Amino acid sequence: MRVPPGVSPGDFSDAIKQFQQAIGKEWVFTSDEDVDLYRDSYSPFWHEQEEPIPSAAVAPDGVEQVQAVVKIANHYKIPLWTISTGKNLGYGGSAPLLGGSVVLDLKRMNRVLEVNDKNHYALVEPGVSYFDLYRYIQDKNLKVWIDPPDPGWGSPVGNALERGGGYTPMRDHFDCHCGMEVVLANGDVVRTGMGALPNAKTWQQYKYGFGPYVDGIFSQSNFGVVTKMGFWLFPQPEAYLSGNVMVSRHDDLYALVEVFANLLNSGTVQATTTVVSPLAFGRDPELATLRASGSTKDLEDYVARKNVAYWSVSLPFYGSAKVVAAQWEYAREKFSVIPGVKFQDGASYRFPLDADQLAKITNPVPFGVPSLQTFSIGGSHSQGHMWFSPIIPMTGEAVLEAQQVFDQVFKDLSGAPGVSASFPVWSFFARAFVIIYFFPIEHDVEKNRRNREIFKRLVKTSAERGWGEYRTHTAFMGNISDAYSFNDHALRRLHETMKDALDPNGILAAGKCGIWPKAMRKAKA
Amino acid sequence: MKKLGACLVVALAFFLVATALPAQEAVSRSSAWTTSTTPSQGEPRGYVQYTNDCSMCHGEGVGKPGTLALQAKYKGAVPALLDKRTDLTQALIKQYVRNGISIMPIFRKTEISDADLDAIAAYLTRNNKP
Amino acid sequence: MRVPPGVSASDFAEAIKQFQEAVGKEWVFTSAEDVALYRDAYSPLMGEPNELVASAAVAPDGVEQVQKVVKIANRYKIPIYPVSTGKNLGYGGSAPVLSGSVVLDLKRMNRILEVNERNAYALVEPGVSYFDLYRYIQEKGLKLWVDVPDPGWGSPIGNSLDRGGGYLMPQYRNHFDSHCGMEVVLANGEVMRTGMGALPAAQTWQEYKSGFGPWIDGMFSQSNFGVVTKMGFWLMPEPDAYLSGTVIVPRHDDLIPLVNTLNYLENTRVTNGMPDLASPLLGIPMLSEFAARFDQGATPFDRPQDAELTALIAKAGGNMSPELDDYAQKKGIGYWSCKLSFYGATKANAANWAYAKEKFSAIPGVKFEEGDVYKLPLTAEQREKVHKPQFGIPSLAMFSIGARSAMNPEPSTGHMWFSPIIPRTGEAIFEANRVFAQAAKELGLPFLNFNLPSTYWERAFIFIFAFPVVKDIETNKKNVASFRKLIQVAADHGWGEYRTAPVFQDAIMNTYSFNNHALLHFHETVKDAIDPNGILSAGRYGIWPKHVREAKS
Amino acid sequence: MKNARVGLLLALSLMITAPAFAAPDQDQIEKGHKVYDKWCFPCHGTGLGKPGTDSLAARGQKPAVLEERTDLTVPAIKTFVRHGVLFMPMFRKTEVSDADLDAIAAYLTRNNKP
Repeated sequence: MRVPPGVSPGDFSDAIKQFQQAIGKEWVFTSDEDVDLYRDSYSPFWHEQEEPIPSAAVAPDGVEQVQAVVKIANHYKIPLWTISTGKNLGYGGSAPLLGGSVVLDLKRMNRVLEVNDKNHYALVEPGVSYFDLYRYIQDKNLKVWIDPPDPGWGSPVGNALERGGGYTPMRDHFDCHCGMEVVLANGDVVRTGMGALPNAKTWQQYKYGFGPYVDGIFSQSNFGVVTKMGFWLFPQPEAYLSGNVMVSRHDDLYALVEVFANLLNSGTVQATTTVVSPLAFGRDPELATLRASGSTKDLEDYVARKNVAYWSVSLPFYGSAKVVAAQWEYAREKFSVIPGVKFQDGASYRFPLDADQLAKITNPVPFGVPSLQTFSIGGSHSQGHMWFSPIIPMTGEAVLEAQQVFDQVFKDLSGAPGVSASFPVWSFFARAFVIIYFFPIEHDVEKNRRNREIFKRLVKTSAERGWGEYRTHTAFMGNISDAYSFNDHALRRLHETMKDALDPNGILAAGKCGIWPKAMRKAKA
Repeated sequence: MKKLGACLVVALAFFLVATALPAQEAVSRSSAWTTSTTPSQGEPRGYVQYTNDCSMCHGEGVGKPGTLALQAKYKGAVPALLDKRTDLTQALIKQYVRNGISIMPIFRKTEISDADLDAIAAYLTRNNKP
Repeated sequence: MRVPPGVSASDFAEAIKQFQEAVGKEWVFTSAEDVALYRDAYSPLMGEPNELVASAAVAPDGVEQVQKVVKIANRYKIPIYPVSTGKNLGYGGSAPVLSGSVVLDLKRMNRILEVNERNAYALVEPGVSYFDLYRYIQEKGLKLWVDVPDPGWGSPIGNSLDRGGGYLMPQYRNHFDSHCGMEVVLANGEVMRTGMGALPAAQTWQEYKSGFGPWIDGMFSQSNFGVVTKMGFWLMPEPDAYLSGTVIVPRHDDLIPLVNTLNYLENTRVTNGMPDLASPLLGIPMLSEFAARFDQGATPFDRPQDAELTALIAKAGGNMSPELDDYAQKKGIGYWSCKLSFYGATKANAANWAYAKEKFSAIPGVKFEEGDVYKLPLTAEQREKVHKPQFGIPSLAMFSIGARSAMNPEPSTGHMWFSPIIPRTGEAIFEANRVFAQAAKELGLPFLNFNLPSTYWERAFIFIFAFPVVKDIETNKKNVASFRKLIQVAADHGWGEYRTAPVFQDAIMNTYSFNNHALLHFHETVKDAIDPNGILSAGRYGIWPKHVREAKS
Repeated sequence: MKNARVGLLLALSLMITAPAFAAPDQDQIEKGHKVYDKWCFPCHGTGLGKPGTDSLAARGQKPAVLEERTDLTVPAIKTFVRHGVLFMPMFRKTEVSDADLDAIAAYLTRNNKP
């Protein structure tokens, strides 16, 4: 049996025995076979020594059992690594950052505690998946939507805590949460926001409660184990309409993004979309040649000849049928400042969608229906992926600069397989674009090593330009945390101060987002 | 009472023309504060500070609780607009600014410095009879 | 000279000297006369021995000076209490929670560092007021609106940190929610930037809130964990147009479907301005027309002057009464109304309002009144007419509530707000009225027969009751005691306050007691770790430094 | 190790023709159907946006929808679920318990020729 770093085998086996007493023998996993199920299926360290593999896993079923586990871990200084559904693929999956940690698997805590369709919210446990919540709502025939991220098997709690994004107007998942229950490192249970009031009537209706608003520090962190979380839901709207805006010249991007940002900020467009150059993906051999060696002028000529777009953005509108039409009309008016702009009506739906309509939609996620369609991304032979996801300003200048800068990195490092030279920028968040670079994971040590080097280089280059990643795979959390270094890492030092105060034995998720317990910081230094 | 107010405004408009203040100020005093008035534009400092610090409550137009309160208090016996008064003393002005009155709060020196307060007091007493 | 608690006179004198060196002699206020300017003008303890007062005030002009002041305070363990514009009236003004604290007055830090029109945001210092920011935008002719709270002289930073609200679209009117990025001086004197600001060359400090790792910003709201010296805010692009319309329903129980439908429309973002509840029958005015009624010389609580109605209302005492329903039907007066506001494209506004009407039509007997339609920007004439905060224009008009007026010839000297959060349902409004009316009766408080909540927040209601502060100490004492009772009454029903004046901060924090005050203990653990000398805003929002907690117990 | 995995797969495919096992009861198959719908269908089901099905379709030869297969063996199914394959991750016992996995296997092998 593997033993956590710094823990004696005797202590560990005592701890395991106590874990078993606390939550039942069958829910403490120690055999290699069982523990291997907690490996990151998309680990960039596949077949390498560095792959962080847990020593055991414990799966409590309820907040009292979580408290018991945390107290035992504290007693024996056992490092824990919490997962909710463990489906954070591309960002670390169910594996810990620190090899030898005991995974605290909350999957069994999968109760949907409440869904309210008058005030449009849900209260769930961490093991609930988007599929589970969707099914619950369908079974009860409630007229509310959830906002799933691309993969539907993840946890609303876990995704919000990782600050993931979706597609509907409730797309910023951390922002749309309301109220938490957290088990602290000392085993104490706190409720945040209005939940701190016993018998609270508005735990899922008002976020902040009274006094410091602490919820944010439980996201992307290791300060507690979140055991319940509330979410605001979007009531089923009447209709959806999309409209495609296409511009024909390279420099039209500036105006395109400027108008787009205005429409987002004024609430005309309220959902996720992507600004993209269709030129980057066309399969026409002529286009491929132009992409490789043509000038901007050549590409513009190609656009004119083939009657395609240089840049395009597809706008999603949610609301009543007449409103979405009016919004699209207003958007067209706004974009008309760009000479030669073209418009194309897109999909149009009335809700609810019936089974036949749903069956014809490849990606139903923008309509609140969870799916796994996104896993098509790597093709049928993909062995997994990880994401490089920097935040850049919502301006055409930034998009072009990012493209040029990142392309250069790929060129310098003679390219990376599967990584597109151009890329879409996404509006998962209200005010900034996020680029989501796909990195293939292979069961090939050399390729993964190379990809990790490219990844680190991108992080560094990105930081030099003032762009930072919003989230990352456990393998790179230290690198990205290093980049957020204003005033000699003042923010991280504050996080460390808090970590030491709240979790003096450093048992929770060591190393998460660059935050290490005191003892390990010293060992590293 | 409403009519009286209207007469007052008309009377004041005449009064304004007669003073050295810029004509544009007579047009829309109630939103004068919405752009900064700076001494470089040739305005007296007291007028500038009064506009920036007092007129949002004591100015002309709707939604001015200070003006309404003085209207309710004096019922037209003296102008409800402070900058039309000719009976205020500098000591009294300073007293109100530094101690508050009714729901008018106290103003600190980081908000209105002593020098600015001197200027405001000078401005509001500029038409006092000697 | 008053000396802070637990500080020797000589240490204090030495600290003052060092403060003077750090910020300049003229910006350290120690005379009784100057320090008195930091009293809370609306203090319910005014004139009492336990009134919360400062020992001195220091007014730095820049983050380096703030750092120096904090370091000096740490050296001598001087309690300091930051205020931004100090205009948090009704919630404590510029006075500290712990008497004898040195007020750290940030009013001089009043620079508007950036306003970006294209991406619609601002970066400001704490001394900037809503008036200042509005002026700046007007002067530059930018097509941006600032979401302002009722009093325009406050600080966007201070208001946001105290989690205040305004009137525009939901993503703007929650002022803490619409901030993006902070610079904070910590208790150890170090300066830190949050969100993307932690990236030294950050390009998106005001465009993406949470950066990487734990999102810490919330910890600096309603707290005493740091001194915020810069903060970014998302601004609203000036919309194409504005439209309003009012929904009127005839019966008492119609409030329930009225609120349910409103929730649907607001949560699907059909209506995106602050909904405005009123009761034509009971004479409860719309919030947006409240201040204007003073200009019209009317009393704000206006209803048909009819003896029968007055008697019926008195008899009902805030409860459902069939007679009142009958009266409303007979006279054709709406029992409840709700004004909806729409910001957006002219046609979209019209279509949204049409859709809203369709949805409300499920309530039998519902009527609709068309409101205002403005193509924006407003003309000068329109600007005078409108409820300014709904158009992003700061104002002080709301102070008419407490000021001398025709209806209020003997004004108070201030007010304090009792502001519990209740669920966003008609049922909760009824229950809260029943409960508070009963409590008011027992406490002898002059509450109205019925109150309607405000809708600043998207998903919850907030009741805001004004307690007058007067010159008479005994009356204030009685009001403070009543206020404390109401806190308990609210908590017993699962309703908690969202914000309060220093006098009540301990009492309210005590009601947020889940699992033996686990959240407060959590705050205290953080406090002790990041401010071990307990110099920052001791007692603010019920969080006391260790040495004070120990002395108390 | 990679080779070892490939070897394992080969071995498993050889086992497909291995002798029949005890036929599971109908309850077990029905339970398996439910668990399959919950855990497998979102990726391996019919209809659009099913990467598991698409991936198997790209491989060709056999039915792409797992439920239509008659050649899967219980050990092969368990290996895929517990070890993953290509971009399909492995599933933990808190997600799909051993009992659930038995049921899935029973369901997916219900039409196998003995």
